[in-house]
Amino acid sequence: LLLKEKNKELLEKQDYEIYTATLRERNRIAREIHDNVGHLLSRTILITGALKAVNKDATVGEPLAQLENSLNQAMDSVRKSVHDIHDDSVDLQKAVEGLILEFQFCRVGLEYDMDMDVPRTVKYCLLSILKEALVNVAKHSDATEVHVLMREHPALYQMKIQDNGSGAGIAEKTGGIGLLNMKERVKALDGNIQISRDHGFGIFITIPKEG
Amino acid sequence: LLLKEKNKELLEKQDYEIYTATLRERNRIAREIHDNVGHLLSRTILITGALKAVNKDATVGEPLAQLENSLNQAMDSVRKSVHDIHDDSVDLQKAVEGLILEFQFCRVGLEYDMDMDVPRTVKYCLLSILKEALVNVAKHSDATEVHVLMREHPALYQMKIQDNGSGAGIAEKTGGIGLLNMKERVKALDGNIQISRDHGFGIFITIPKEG
Amino acid sequence: MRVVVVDDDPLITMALKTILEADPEVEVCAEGSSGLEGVKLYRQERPDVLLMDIRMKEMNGLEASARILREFPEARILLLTTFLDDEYIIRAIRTGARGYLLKQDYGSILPSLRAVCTGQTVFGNEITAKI
Ligand SMILES: Nc1ncnc2c1ncn2[C@@H]1O[C@H](COP(=O)(O)OP(=O)(O)OP(=O)(O)O)[C@@H](O)[C@H]1O
Ligand SMILES: Nc1ncnc2c1ncn2[C@@H]1O[C@H](COP(=O)(O)OP(=O)(O)OP(=O)(O)O)[C@@H](O)[C@H]1O
Ligand SMILES: [K+]
Ligand SMILES: [Mg+2]
Ligand SMILES: [Mg+2]
Ligand SMILES: [Mg+2]
Repeated sequence: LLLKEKNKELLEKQDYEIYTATLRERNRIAREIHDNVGHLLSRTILITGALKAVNKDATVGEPLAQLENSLNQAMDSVRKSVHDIHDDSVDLQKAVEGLILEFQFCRVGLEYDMDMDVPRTVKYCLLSILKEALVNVAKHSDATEVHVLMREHPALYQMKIQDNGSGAGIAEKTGGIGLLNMKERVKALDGNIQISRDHGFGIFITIPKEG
Repeated sequence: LLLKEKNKELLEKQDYEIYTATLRERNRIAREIHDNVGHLLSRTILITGALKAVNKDATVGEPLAQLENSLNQAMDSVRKSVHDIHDDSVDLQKAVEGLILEFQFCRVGLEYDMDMDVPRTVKYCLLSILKEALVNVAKHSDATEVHVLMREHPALYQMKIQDNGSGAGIAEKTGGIGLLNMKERVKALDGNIQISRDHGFGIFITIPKEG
Repeated sequence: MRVVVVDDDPLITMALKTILEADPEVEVCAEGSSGLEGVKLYRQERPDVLLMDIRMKEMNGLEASARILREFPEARILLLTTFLDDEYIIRAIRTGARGYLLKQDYGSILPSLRAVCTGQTVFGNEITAKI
């Protein structure tokens, strides 16, 4: 049974590692292109601008314009190709939908209402908590439905994960680190986490936005 | 025990997946940059050349030269950032050195003498066998030293992994799939594998080059 | 209008100077190539506007801006960036700089300099509301 858990851990780790390997490589290239090619291109655009500014020869007006145009296109292309320069390029909504899609145990309803610019730390926190919460539903509950709400408010991010299982009244077994992990993660972001066992198992999280 | 195999399989799959995820992302970006930015840059280099050719104004000679120079730098930088456009871009030597560096059990001597253009399938085969062989040394031997030889011959690739342990005479236990895996992999490439238990444990592999 | 230009790429400062000085009203009174020089040149020249790169090796544009604004809260600083999604831009706004500009849109640098002189702010080449 230890092995079985190990197996599960491996699978989870694998997802994560593949994911981060992709990001790592993207970031490496992005950073390089961003820093080097982007810099060189902006330099050439400015030199072209300077040439245009001092130019008195009407015949070179057109090639200079073409040059500038191509350089601007190259710049756009660089930006688009490495379309997410930053690590926080995880599309949170897509990631959440992916998690839910993979979840086989019971139906999951999702209400997603967040802006695009959720900070990276918050994204990781919410994702990993949702992941663990769903694992817990499959492991510990007889729920037939889970409701997930993710909402952005003016001053905070909110996530609610509620199942309709009946076993939530049962006293918490010791030894698990899932809920502890959640608490740690939320605390690290100065957030608040509440567990409710009234109607099924419920997890309520709020994370304040940074001042 | 089935689970154990599954576990190991997972681990191997994980390495592979992480590896391919990285390559996949690199290739995606590489292709995009190559097709788009590369094309645009070469266009601007041509336009700059034309400008230089028709230019009669001595004062713009220098900015034009700077422009050309910067564009060439940008081109080089693009090429370098996405340094290996192709899938078989694993640097086998680096990968082998990495494996050995990570190995803590005992000293490993490496004699590496291969060209750069080892086919991808051969690379994977040799890497995965070396990996398992080192795991085996740590698991089953009391060796204080391992010698690894990788050499390219006119018609074949050769790998030799020899340790100086004393336990190699002991009869093979059943259940392991490490050596079986090695045999399968080598067979798939029409190669030959020999195990020797004379002085420590030795693995000798040859893989013919493709006609 | 007296302008100081700071960028760690001398080819960029040179090009900017040529572009800006094509306008008879503008004088680039000094050029620097690091944040440290930016601070020094600001003190020395007290320009109408300081045009400064964000990414530089020896003290970046943000740190330099912060230092200058501590000493001269009325300083008008416009930061230059290669990409609008530069992670430093958010911090650039917080330093109290009057805005930031994309280098590649050099055509909007002059209008932005003028706008900043009349108390407006510039974000990503958009001239926006008064402070
Ligand atoms: N959705 C749920 N329904 C019913 N009980 C739950 C639910 N989620 C958690 N629990 C209870 O809370 C306990 C603690 O959960 P926690 O995730 O911390 O540990 P675990 O899942 O048992 O172990 P681990 O997460 O370390 O693998 C569980 O053992 C279970 O009793
Ligand atoms: N370097 C070595 N020194 C001594 N004995 C070895 C060495 N390598 C392998 N063996 C012997 O060969 C057997 C078969 O190895 P193999 O890799 O196939 O299986 P395993 O390592 O026991 O299990 P698995 O690889 O499936 O985890 C081992 O059990 C061990 O007895
Ligand atoms: K930049
Ligand atoms: Mg759990
Ligand atoms: Mg083995
Ligand atoms: Mg710079």
